[in-house]
Amino acid sequence: MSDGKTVATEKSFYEEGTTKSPKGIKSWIFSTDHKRIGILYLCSIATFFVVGAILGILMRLELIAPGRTIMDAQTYNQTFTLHGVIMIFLFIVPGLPAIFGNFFLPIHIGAKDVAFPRLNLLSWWIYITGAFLALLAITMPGGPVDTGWTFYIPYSVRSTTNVSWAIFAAFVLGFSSILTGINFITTVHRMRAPGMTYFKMPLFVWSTYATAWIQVIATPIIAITILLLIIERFFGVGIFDPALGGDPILYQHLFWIYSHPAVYIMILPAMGVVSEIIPTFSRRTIFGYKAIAYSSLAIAFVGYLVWAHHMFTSGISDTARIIFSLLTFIVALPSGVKIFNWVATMYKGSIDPKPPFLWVMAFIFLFSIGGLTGLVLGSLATDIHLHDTYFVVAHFHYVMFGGTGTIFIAALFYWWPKMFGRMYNIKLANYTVVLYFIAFNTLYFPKFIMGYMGMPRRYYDYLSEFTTLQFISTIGSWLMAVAIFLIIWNLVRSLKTGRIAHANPWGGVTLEWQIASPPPLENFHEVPVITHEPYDFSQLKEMDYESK
Amino acid sequence: MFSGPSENTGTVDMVMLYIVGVSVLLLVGITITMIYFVFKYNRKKGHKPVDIHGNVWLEILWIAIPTILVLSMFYYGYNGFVVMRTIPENAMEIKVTARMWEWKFDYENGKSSDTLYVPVGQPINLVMESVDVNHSLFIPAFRIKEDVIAGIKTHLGFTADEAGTYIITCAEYCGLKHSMMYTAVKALPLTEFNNWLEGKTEKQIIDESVSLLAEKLNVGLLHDKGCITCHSLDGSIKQAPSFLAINGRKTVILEGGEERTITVDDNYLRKSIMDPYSEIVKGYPAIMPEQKRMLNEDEVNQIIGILKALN
Amino acid sequence: MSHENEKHENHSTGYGLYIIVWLALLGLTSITVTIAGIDLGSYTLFVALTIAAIKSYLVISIFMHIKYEDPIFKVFILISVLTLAVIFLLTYFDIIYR
Amino acid sequence: MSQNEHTLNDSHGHVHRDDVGARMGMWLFLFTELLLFGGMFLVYAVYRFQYPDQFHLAATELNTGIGALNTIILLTSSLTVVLSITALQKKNKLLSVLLLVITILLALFFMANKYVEWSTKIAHGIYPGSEVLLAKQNGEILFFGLYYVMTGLHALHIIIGVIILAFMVVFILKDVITHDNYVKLENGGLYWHLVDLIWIFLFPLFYLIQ
Ligand code: HEA
Ligand code: HEA
Ligand code: CUA
Ligand SMILES: [Cu+2]
Repeated sequence: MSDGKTVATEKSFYEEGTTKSPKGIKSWIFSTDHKRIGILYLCSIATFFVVGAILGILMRLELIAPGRTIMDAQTYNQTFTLHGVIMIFLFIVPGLPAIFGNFFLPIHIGAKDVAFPRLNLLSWWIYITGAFLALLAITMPGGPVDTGWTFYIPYSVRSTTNVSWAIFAAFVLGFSSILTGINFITTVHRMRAPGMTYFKMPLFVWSTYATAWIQVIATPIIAITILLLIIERFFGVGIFDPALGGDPILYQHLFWIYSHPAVYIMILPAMGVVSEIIPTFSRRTIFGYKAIAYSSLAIAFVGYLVWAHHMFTSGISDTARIIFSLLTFIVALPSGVKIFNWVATMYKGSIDPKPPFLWVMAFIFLFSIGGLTGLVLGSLATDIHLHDTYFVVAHFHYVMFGGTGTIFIAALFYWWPKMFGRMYNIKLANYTVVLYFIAFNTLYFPKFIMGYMGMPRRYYDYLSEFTTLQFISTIGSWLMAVAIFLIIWNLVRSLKTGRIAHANPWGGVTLEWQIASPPPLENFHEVPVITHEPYDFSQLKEMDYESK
Repeated sequence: MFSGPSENTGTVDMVMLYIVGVSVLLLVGITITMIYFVFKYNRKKGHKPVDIHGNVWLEILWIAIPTILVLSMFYYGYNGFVVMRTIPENAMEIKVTARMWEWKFDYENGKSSDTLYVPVGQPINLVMESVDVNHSLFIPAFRIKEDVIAGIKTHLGFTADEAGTYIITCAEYCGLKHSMMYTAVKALPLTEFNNWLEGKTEKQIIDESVSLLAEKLNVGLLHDKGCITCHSLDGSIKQAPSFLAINGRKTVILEGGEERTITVDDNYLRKSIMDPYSEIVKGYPAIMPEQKRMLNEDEVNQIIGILKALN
Repeated sequence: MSHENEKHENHSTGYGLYIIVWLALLGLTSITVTIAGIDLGSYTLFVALTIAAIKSYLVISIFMHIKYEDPIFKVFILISVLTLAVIFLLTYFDIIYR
Repeated sequence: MSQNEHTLNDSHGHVHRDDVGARMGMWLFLFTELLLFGGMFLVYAVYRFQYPDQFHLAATELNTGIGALNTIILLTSSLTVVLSITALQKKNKLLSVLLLVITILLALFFMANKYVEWSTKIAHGIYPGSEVLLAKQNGEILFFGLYYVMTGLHALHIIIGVIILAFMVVFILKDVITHDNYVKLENGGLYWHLVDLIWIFLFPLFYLIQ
């Protein structure tokens, strides 16, 4: 409704591109426009999510009853490895920053693009190359990897499957992640519009910024670890292999030095999206802006100090176990700060629970369960029992899928009208949230119980006492498939039949809502000058917003 | 209030209850508050929103209280852990060897078994090492586990307080039969345990039964090296070709993807032991652990001798 | 944008300083080689690393112009070096006590 | 943050240029290199702690002379790069190119030394997986494994550096890099200094522990 004057005359970034002709496939895959790149990422990442999810469904099908159901043990081992690798390296790590970070970070700070647009395009190409290598690795001699996504040595040196290609793919994907991180940090420091001080930046920018630092500082560690593993496999150089005097536990250290901070790469951008959605639908300023901003940095930093909580039973020294357990508990505090501030933001707001908001509510519940069970795992006595059981599987699906995955969906529903200029079916979306919520808990909650009863993970077969719970979990996976299908269907269909979206359908006040839907090529006609705080809803009047 | 087959069971359950209890309270609190706000401040009711930018005291409060909570959680977990890891002087040491995909237990008197026997009430110290990849010895009933690694000795202590049989399982992914790497711990009253300890070893029993098949050959070596986990001695099909009548057998093998028929002889046997992946028998998975670094020349010759005699 | 170039030009130090730094670096190299010959027991490593640290400080601040760069660059370097240090420290808690 | 005002997307449609931003991007990239080698130094540190004596023993096989020579070469090449930037700033295009060429030559000299060093090792039968090496103690196997991997990866960086510097020469000659727009050259130089920095640590850790 706002900007009635400009909307009519303006071309969106779909009609105007950075390449010679704005149409055709080339105008996309060679575009340096951050918005087009964001959409490229959306298409590729969503595809891999569906692939990974189908593997998940197949695993659940195998586990519906004890003994062989649809595949043999070796296939099962390869399936969960691929599922993990795809979900982690191709879906959730790049997911939010590459799609929504690319699309909205420059807009949020009033810039016309990221600092290095061509590097940005290169990141996408590297991502695609890595994905291609990963797929190639499935068809190469030796067959798909069967090591689990953690690639623990010595098994990964001994395995006859094609470990080297698969981890090389992860290596390449790491580069894409690093370049995106470099780009975002520089963008935030150098491209802010006049008046956009650090504390006027939307919280999504803060959390993406913190994420970018983890991408830059942590990813090289996994790169070198993978490189060493490849060198070890190819040339027989003794580095980690105990047969040559190496220390297999050292490999685990290096792996988790990256992979624990990586879980915060996954969750931080999601937390940023939550900090956007809650004020918009509560129509009041965020509670504790600075606390939330600083807690992002705190999570990013403290995240480096806790990696060995994945190794409490691995044979590391007892002293190290105690220190890492203590530090693990510290890392939970900033997440708590965020949760409390979000809930406090709803206080005395004017809440309109539209689908994005409902998804955020689901997120707060599911992520809290995931995070709080993280505390159970952080505690030494309990983790010794629960390590490598289904309890851990449940924990990480709650945080990754219930946390980041839910927000991935929430972000789609929040920004869809801005990105594509069309509105989806709100009613259907409301029902989907409920179905999703039920499905999620049916699918994963039984895993907590099984884990506590002693069901180890990465098990092709199980003892009969777990049959009922495994069965329930599989039923949940079918409900989940329906929910995800409805989400995809609702969104995709809206592109054709959805009604045209307003520039500002929700009454948001951050900069993306002050430009047309979809945005024009360089986002702003003139450089915006920022005078307001990011969530100052008194602007709505100036913006000429009438609620419908 | 909590008890179990081992004191540790009670301790861990207690810590678990504490952390989960606090968590449930927090979760319920947060959820109810959130839902309450959504109804109370619903836009339909037409409240005017109030901008509240924050409150320093609240921020301090919700950092301080969780800090106290997590520190107490850490402390309980730490306490339980220290008790679990402190092994009494008088503990009985049992050597554990893990390999793909079986367990072996060696007792101080030289006896060995593939089920773990322990006397009730006696502190046990398992000293563990793997011969190939990582495994993890997990006894759910006692709430304990520890990885078993090649080249590094790890240890795990426990005391079984109630007689009974409890499952031992492998909790670190170790390849094809990771999910079948079960055995059990049998906690026996002291006298029964001693009877068992003085009795025949399982190895002896196997040796005896096998000797019916192959006179006085040292088939035990096949057991010690883990061969008969996958290769049967009686012609039945397991994960790998049976050893029965293997010498001179005509077999289809895959070499670099191509099929070829060969006759099993000394050379072939040696190659399959040392470098199993160069030629895989058709229809079987490529799972044989390479023995290059695990057998010495003497053992290889001995094994080949045994195999040839098994006709 | 002319602003920065100016800023840079102001600090284009001429050739002299660089040559002095280079001489210092060579001097430090010869010191470290000489000391390596003397047996200092457990201090050998410490001394070698200290000299290497001084050398890298010189390279970073003069050759790599950090001295004249926006202060935020120093913060960045601090962040990454600190992270690396923390990783070493925490890993050692395992290695030493194992 | 008024300091940023001059870095904005300027509304006149000019291509926007931000040298500080470009250098910032380069530095961030250098951090990733730092952490990459940092990971390997961590592996080195752990094994040196676990096998102190065997590390000392193994290090005696390395030639301190060649190591020291290569240190001097790299330090000098760092100097020539930085002088080349100054020369360009002073509008002395020819000197700038000359200094870059000297840098590249020094780099090639470094590689030649490296080649001699590696090939004598290999001639002595010390290379990954060799009989001679496998007969040694675990700590020595690890030492040489790390030696080959770390100096090898460093050499790879030298080669990349040479390629980058060669491009710089072309750019200067083609006036893509000029006295008032030389951030590319600065960034190339930064990369080269990083390669030098890593060697500053590799040298004492591998060659000076006898
Ligand atoms: C998005 C990813 C993500 C996130 C955000 C987290 C967050 C956390 N994780 Fe999780 N974790 C994983 C992904 C993630 N994890 C994965 C993938 C694995 C397994 C990898 C594998 O082995 O394959 C794993 C495994 C894992 C382990 C190892 C288990 C094992 O293998 O034995 C541990 C142990 O400490 C742990 C702890 C934690 C903790 C303490 C947090 C904390 O950050 C959580 C903080 C959040 C909260 C605490 C909830 C909200 C706060 C409140 C409601 C306020 C009140 C709170 C207090 C009292 C403090 N995680
Ligand atoms: C973001 C990360 C993520 C996500 C979203 C998921 C999603 C799912 N995962 Fe998970 N999982 C991991 C990350 C993730 N996983 C990781 C890292 C591991 C560890 C691997 C390892 O041990 O190495 C793991 C392991 C793991 C296990 C444990 C395996 C074991 O230890 O033995 C199981 C078992 O049930 C499982 C199940 C599932 C299921 C059923 C889903 C499903 O919920 C998916 C739901 C989605 C759908 C069902 C959508 C289906 C698609 C459509 C409806 C589209 C229809 C269109 C067409 C068919 C064209 N996963
Ligand atoms: Cu042994 Cu898993
Ligand atoms: Cu973790």
